[in-house]
Amino acid sequence: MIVLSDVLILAAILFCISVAGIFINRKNVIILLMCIELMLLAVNMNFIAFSHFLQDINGQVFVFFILTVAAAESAIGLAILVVLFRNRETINVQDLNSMKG
Amino acid sequence: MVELLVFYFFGAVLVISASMVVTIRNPVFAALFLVLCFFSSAAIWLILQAEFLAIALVLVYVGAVMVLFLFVVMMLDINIARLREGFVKFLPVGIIVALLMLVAMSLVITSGYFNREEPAIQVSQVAGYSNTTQLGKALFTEYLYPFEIAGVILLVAIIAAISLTMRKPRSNKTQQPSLQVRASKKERLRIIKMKAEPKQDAGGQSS
Amino acid sequence: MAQISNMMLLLPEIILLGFACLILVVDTFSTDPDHRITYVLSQLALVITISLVFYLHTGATALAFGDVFISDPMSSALKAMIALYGLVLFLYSFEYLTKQGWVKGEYFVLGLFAILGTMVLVSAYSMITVYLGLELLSLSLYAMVAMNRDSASASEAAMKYFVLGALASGMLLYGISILYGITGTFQLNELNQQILQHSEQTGLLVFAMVFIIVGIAFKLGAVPFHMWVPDVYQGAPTAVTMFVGSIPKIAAFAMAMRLLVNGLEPLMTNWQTILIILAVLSMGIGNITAIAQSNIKRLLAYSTIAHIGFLLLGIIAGSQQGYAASMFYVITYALMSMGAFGVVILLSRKDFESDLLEDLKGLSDRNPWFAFIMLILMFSLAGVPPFVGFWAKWFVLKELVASGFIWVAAAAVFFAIIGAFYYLRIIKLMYFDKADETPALEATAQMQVVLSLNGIALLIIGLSPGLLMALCLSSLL
Amino acid sequence: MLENYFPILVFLSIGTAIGVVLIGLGLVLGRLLGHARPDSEKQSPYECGFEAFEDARMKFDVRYYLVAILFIIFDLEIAFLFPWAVVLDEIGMAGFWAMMIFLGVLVVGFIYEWRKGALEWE
Repeated sequence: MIVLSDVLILAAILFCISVAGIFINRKNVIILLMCIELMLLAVNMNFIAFSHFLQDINGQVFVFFILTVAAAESAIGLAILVVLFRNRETINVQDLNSMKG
Repeated sequence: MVELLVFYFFGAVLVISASMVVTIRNPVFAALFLVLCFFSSAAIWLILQAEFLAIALVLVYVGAVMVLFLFVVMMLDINIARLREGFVKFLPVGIIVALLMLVAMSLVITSGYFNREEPAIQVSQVAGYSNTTQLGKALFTEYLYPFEIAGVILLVAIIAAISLTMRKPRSNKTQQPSLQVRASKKERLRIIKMKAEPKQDAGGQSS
Repeated sequence: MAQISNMMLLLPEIILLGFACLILVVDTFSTDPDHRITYVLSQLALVITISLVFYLHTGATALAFGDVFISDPMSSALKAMIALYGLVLFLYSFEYLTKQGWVKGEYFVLGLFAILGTMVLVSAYSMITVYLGLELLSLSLYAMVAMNRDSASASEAAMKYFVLGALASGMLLYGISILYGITGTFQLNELNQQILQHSEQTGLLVFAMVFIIVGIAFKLGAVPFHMWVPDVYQGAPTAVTMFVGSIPKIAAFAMAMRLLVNGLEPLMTNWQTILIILAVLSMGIGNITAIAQSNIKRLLAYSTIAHIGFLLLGIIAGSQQGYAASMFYVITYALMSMGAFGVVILLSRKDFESDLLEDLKGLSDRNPWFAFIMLILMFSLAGVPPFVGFWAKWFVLKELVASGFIWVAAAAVFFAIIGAFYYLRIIKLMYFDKADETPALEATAQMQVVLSLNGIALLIIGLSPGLLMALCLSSLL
Repeated sequence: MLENYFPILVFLSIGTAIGVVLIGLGLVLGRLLGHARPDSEKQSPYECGFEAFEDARMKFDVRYYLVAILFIIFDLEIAFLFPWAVVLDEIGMAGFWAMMIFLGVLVVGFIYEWRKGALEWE
């Protein structure tokens, strides 16, 4: 039988990979957006695990909302990326240093 | 037992493909590995009896969101080599941060309270149980208000995406015969009266 | 008819949503390059929303829609304030956008949605509605920051804002998921009771709480989660900066109140400790870094960080009076920051943001009246008595001391004194330095009136702070 | 409940196995039987006898992105419609009208797209 903490550890690994990804890929915005998707996937995994082990449907409802919001979020993120690329011809965050202080 | 094996198998696939997403050079491959992540998560969600969401994840994320990601990767002509400059520099920091976080998180998570087996009596064992029905009932009775807000968030996404990326339709280069026929001399040719001026003396400018 | 009375509670939001949809459609049909109809309708929507909030205000607490929605005195008061500030923000924004020549209908529609998101957040009584309201607000703001598509710095700022904001949401959600795992509920009141029953699981609860606080701190822009604040403030178009600097702060205050006070009250001693660290760091780093800035928008960004530290102090105090003091602080701070950015807009010209400190040189010669308004604003931000900023700081510190955090209060006073330096430097620039060039100020009569009223309002609140404080107290007791 | 998904699991594993075997066989046999004598001329991209002018990757137009976004939004709308349709008998008028409002909000978005010309493809 699956134990709850197994799933939670899996989600935690996923969460940490995505945080590490954000650290590593500071230069590449499109992979940053993918890391954010991964992070939300980890959170959703948590909710679904709890929902199953508590036998409570509310967790799944929340996951449904998170899926909706995350899709909208990635749409907007990619829109900003397109605008940025048109202006700067780069998605390399290191090149984005017009502001200093 | 089979369940546990399947869980570990898809868990392993998930972890490996997630690490590939964050480390691979080419964004197209990263997007495809993310598809694999979503897919194996969906399998795990099935094991955890969240059937509707598992299918929704495949349909919405693999079917739509990742297509969007791929379109954007294709749309932006990205210099792959430059994107991974400094990758090695950040890698150790990233790995250390992740490991520290992971150790801390797993220590807390495995501290005892969450070491539960699956509940013995499960609602899904009742005859005629349907995950979708349960979800629908909760969503459309208790969570009507959040549901409407979700709709508004989708509307905001539409507005933002269009207002940020839409450009004015490009000037149409096709001929429009009706306009050509209707063109009159008056619109094209303007005759103006000018006073005759004496010819400039070429020698005057050489000085 | 429970449904009908529920609907009545939600009426301001419904009307606002209806108007926003209507305006969106009307805007696509209008050919006016100034989008004047859109602007006027947006203002009308906000006026109606404010009057509805007043009309429906009963002073009673009511839950609705499966208890995910709450209508209480605090939510009514904050909603009225948010809509009112929205009105002022749109006035300033329209001036700015017309000046810069890129008025867009979507700007106002997204602004309305951001206000709607804040209203949802303010009256959220479940972690689901907290999350959805927050995202509605944030998503609208990300798009607004990037709205000027030709500005490279704006799209850059939007990207940073987006990535860090999304990261913050992820953290918040992780915390919420653990809380759900322990307590099995999203309702804030049930959460409160469940935590008491699970008091032996303090370790896990604190673990979840840390993630939630990180999320809130990101949204507030408290140190060490403040990296996005200066870049976004500087890169965004000034009108949007003004937006980011006012309404979302009220939203973040409401979010902290709902999650920490309504939901996690049994863990108060734990979150107080973390918030003290955040607050002291914010006040310190914000005030010290601000001294070195040469760009007004960036300076105000660091000043915001410092003010966020002060705002947290009231919550740390952990008493009703302390929360009321924080509410007073956030309401008056938003008004001050709108005024300060209003002056930046006043000085700006087409294609010229006028956001360097040097641009303020000799303002008193160019226009004594607006130099005086800026003087009020700066004295208020610095906390010089008897201006309103002083009272805001005073109320917060008084409650902090009353709750026994004397050392924190002492640190706050110390940093406030350091902070006063850069505000006074601006005043020196305006009154004692000569301007290099003195182009006439371009401002419509409307802009001049609003900015003057903004300054005078601060002066009046400063002279009789008791009234607003009484309102804050009554909305929290 | 999970037993119902067992056929899918079997299908998946067989599918994966066949894929791995075929591709693996292809690679191995190709390596064993084929001649591989690469040189720089052979491996250079061929473009009608010229040197290649540009990258083989072509930039997509932004309209693909817009269509994909609209697809996501309406995909999610369907995802909400499905459970709604399943439980329509049990949720009463409130649930019905809630969905109508939800659809109304999205129709507003649709009108906006239409008027802005995001759906036009020349």
